[in-house]
This record gives sequence, C-alpha cells and structure tokens, in this order.
Amino acid sequence: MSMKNYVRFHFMSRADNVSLARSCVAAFVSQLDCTLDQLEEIKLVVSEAVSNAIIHGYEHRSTEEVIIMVSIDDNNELEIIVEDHGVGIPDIQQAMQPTFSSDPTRMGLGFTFMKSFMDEIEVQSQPGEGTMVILRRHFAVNQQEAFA
Amino acid sequence: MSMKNYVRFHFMSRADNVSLARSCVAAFVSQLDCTLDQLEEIKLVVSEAVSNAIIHGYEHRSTEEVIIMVSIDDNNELEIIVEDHGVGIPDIQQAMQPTFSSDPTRMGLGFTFMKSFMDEIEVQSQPGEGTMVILRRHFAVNQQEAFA
Amino acid sequence: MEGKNPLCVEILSDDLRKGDFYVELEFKQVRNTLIVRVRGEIDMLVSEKMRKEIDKKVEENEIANLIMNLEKVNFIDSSGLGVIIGRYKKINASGGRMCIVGANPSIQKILVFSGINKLVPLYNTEQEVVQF
Amino acid sequence: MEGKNPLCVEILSDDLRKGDFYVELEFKQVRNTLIVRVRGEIDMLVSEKMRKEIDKKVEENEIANLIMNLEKVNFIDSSGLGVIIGRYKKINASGGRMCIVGANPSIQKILVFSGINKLVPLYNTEQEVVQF
Ligand SMILES: Nc1ncnc2c1ncn2[C@@H]1O[C@H](COP(=O)(O)OP(=O)(O)O)[C@@H](O)[C@H]1O
Ligand SMILES: Nc1ncnc2c1ncn2[C@@H]1O[C@H](COP(=O)(O)OP(=O)(O)O)[C@@H](O)[C@H]1O
Repeated sequence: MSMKNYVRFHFMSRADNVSLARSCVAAFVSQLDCTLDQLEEIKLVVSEAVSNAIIHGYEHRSTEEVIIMVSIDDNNELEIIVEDHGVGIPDIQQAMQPTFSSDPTRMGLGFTFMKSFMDEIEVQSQPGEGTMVILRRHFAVNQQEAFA
Repeated sequence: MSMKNYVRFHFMSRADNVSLARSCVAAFVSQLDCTLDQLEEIKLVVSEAVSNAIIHGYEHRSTEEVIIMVSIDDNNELEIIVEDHGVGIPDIQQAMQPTFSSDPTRMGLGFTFMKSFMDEIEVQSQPGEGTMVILRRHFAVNQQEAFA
Repeated sequence: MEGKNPLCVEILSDDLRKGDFYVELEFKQVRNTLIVRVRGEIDMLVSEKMRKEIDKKVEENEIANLIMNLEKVNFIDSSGLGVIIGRYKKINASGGRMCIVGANPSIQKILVFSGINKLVPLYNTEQEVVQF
Repeated sequence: MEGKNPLCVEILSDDLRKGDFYVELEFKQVRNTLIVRVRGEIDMLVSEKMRKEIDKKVEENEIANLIMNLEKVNFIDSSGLGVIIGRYKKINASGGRMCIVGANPSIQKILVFSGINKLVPLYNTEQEVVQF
C-alpha cells in the first residue's frame, strides 16, 4: 500500500515536549476517522515511547533529539516510528517483558501498553547507536461521523 | 541568546496538512506564556506561510515537503521558519507588497498578515531552489497565568 | 433584505466532512436571500469547495442576497477572505447585497484588518440583518 | 477513612504552573487523611514533582490515609501510574489506606489495565469514600 500522508517531527529531548509529541501525533491521527478512545490510546503509546527515548535512551539529557515519523497509507494503516540516538537496548526480549525495567523507580509497563494498544510493534536497537520503535495499527475506513 | 527549545516538522505538501501545521505550531508556542489572541495570530501567520509553500512554491503538488522549524530562546523570542523546495520567488520586494499576488484569484494578503503579526520577517528565495520565510516575535516573560 | 417574519422557503444542508474538508455548510433560503451557516476553519483546504457550493446554490435558486453566518467559524485566513470577497463581487455585480453575521472577535479582527468590513457589513445576529 | 461530616482542618494549595509542570495540585486535609486533587496531565514531566509534593505533605502533616482525586485529570501514562503505586506502597507500609476517586473512563481503563485498582480501590466521588 502506498503512503497517503506523513509527518516527521524532530523534538528536543525535553520532558515538556512529551505532551507536545502526544498532541501533535494525535492531531495528525485525527485525520483518520478514529474514535476519541482510540486517540487516547495513541496518545498513551506515543507518551510511553517518547518518555523511554528521553529517560532510557538519552538518560534525561535534554538537548538531544527524538524523531517521530507518523504515516497513514491508502489502507488506513497507521505507522508511528519513534527514534532516538541514545544508549540503545542491550537485550530487547528482556526489555519488552511486562514489568521489566532497568530503572527500579519505574513500572516496566511502557512496552506492555505499546503492545496492547497497537496491532504490531517492532523494536530495532544497537547499544551505543540508539533505538527505533515501530508501531502499527489498522483503522477501519469511515468508521464514524466527522463532527460527532 | 541560546536556544531553549525547538521542534522541526516535515509535512507532506497536502492542503489538509495546513491545519495540522497550525495546530502543531500552536501547541509548541503555548509553552510560552502567551494569550489566546497571540496564539490565534501565530496560527494565522503559519497558515499563510504554509499555504504559500503549497500553492505557490509547489504549485499544488501534494507529495513534496514543507519544513517548519519553530524555536524559543532564553529570552522568549519565538522564531518560525517555513521552508519549501519549490519554484522560488523571482522578485521578493514585489511579492511582499500588500495585495500583490501572482495568482489573480488570491488576495495578496499573506505577507501582509505575516508582517503585521510578527515583529520581524525575512524572506530568502532562489528561483528553482525554493523559499525560506523566517518569522520572529518576542514574548514577554511570565505575562499570564497558566490555567487562566 | 428580508421581511420581519422570515418565511423559510427551503432548507438545504451540506456536510463537507472532516478528513475531507474540515468545514460544514448549512444553507437556508428565505425568499431570494441565501443564508450560509459555516462551521469549522476556513483555509485553503476548504475555500475552493466552499466557493463552488455557494455559487451553485446561488445560481440554482436565483439568489439575490447573501448572508454569511460565521458564528461557528473559529479560524479564517487569506484563502477564506478570498471566498468572501469573491462572493461579494458576484452578488454586488448583479445588484444584490451581502453581509456577515456572528463573527467572533478574533475573526472580526481579521475582517476589519483586511478592510472587508467596508464592503461587506458585519452584524451580530441573523435577526439584526432584518433591519438593514 | 473520615467521618460523616468531614471537618476540614487545613487547606493547602499548590500550583505547578503550565510551562513548568502542566499539572496543578490542591491539597485538603481532613483529620489524618490527605485529599490530593490533581488537575492536568500526569506524565514524566510532572511525576517526580508530584511525588515530592505529596510525600512532603504526608510527612509534614502526619498523614495516615490518602485520597487521590483524579476528576480533572485527562491523561495518565506509566510515569503517572508509578507515582500512584509509589504512594500506595508508602501509605500501606505504615498501615494507612489509599484510594482513587473520580477517574474518567479512559483513565479508569488504564488503572484497571495495569491492575492498580486491585491495590488502590476506585470510587466515583469523595463523598462515596466516607462509607468505605
Ligand atoms: N529508547 C530506549 N533506549 C534505551 N532503553 C530503552 C528504551 N526504551 C526502553 N528501554 C529499556 O526497556 C525497559 C522497559 O521499558 P518499558 O517497558 O517502557 O518500561 P519502563 O520505561 O518503565 O522502564 C526500560 O527499563 C529500558 O531499560
Ligand atoms: N513559498 C513561495 N514560493 C513561491 N512564491 C511565493 C511563495 N510565497 C509567496 N510567493 C509569491 O508571493 C506572492 C504574494 O504572496 P502573499 O502575500 O502570501 O499573497 P497570495 O498568497 O495571496 O498570493 C504570491 O502570489 C507568490 O507569487
């Protein structure tokens, strides 16, 4: 299927840009005829992936860059790619296990939310190079009214 | 002054991305303590510059890319750069004159709005290479309450 | 422009749906006056479709006067102003009158800034227009 | 957790302002119960500050029980859930009780999904808590 629309965002890795990332992706995704519930789920997923990039990838350094690429194809397939050039993940299998976290103060639920609210998740990572989280979800065509 | 925060957006040059561009820039700018009126003015300015890139720069071709770079420095100076790699502007002076338009169906008010609602405007353009519109506006620090 | 007790001859409605146009038009005809109630944001995405829809209704229904109700419009840029000026020129050329009602303060600012209010008077409500 | 006619001993208020934290906390103490009314979005930006603010109030005022009012919260992610679980662990360890009130359906979904509701019961209103 060919790409219908896309937008790429480059954010500074600042904590106050996480909510900005959520809003911007949600604004793009609302081009699809999706429900408010679905939009909330997308926001959560983006929040988790972007927080991970800042917290784990960049270890809270706020002057690095988080890249988000969002696209929709002709088949209403949404793809969200969140990319950082941070420390990378040494063991992806382990990282994706529910409640696993390398940080004792955190819940280890980020990847679990991403898996649950998206149809597909793919993680590419190289220690020292960075991480790319690819998330996909299919939306039905014309599933609801515009000004509902 | 050093840069406090920035975001760079790469949009497809589709008409339905103009409102997306407005919303995303407004979401970023709302990090500044600005009024709703000021936010409306920023939206208008972004709408004009992005519309110009799509209509004039890319002559309505919807698969090209419009780049928006928005940044805030420590001094609450907002800079918005809207860039296209389209046809370019042969005569910038003439283009910026109020009511001048190369398209008889249009008003020729885009640059006038940009000049009026921003403190500074700078246009760089090369025929055949593209156009870059640089807009700046200063915001006072802490001029209003958060949850007003 | 219309009588005290406006007699509603025809109600036409048109949805330019989100994901398509982000604007909604509702048409109401009172004798030879067309009321266009617009809802949404008027920018380059919707201006061309709006122009076509309004012109079609004007021609099909032998409309002389046009009232644009912008009460539910929360954004307009120069593409949107182009639609208004274009409609004004057509209506004016054939001897009709046109006005805008219900524009919120930030839309009004743009209308005044561009000088459109000198050609197309602004009113607060559709009721108010009866007296002009 | 508190009597029928809640006696308000102290009202403390704290604004974590937009541009800073995007969240607002309002504290109300009724005997040894602290009510925290949260307004905004709970994500990594605010979770650390929230944790500190709440823990400070709990220690300073010899609080046993904690009611988190999420009525005005429109977003929470796993960073926010971490604040709740962390407060629960502390309160629980010292023999107190904790509950959440007023979470909207989409927040409730996240709380149930993560299993937090099994540790920290959910109520609709602060009034309802009186009976538990
Ligand atoms: N972008 C990233 N860069 C480096 N490590 C990451 C990244 N994303 C996730 N991780 C690793 O995967 C673990 C699990 O992530 P997650 O499920 O989101 O839980 P949490 O963020 O609560 O730790 C993290 O603790 C971290 O070790
Ligand atoms: N990005 C651009 N690429 C090429 N030409 C442009 C661009 N932006 C503006 N122009 C030229 O400048 C003229 C004036 O622009 P503007 O004041 O926005 O009015 P309008 O868009 O109504 O024509 C346009 O008609 C066009 O010829």
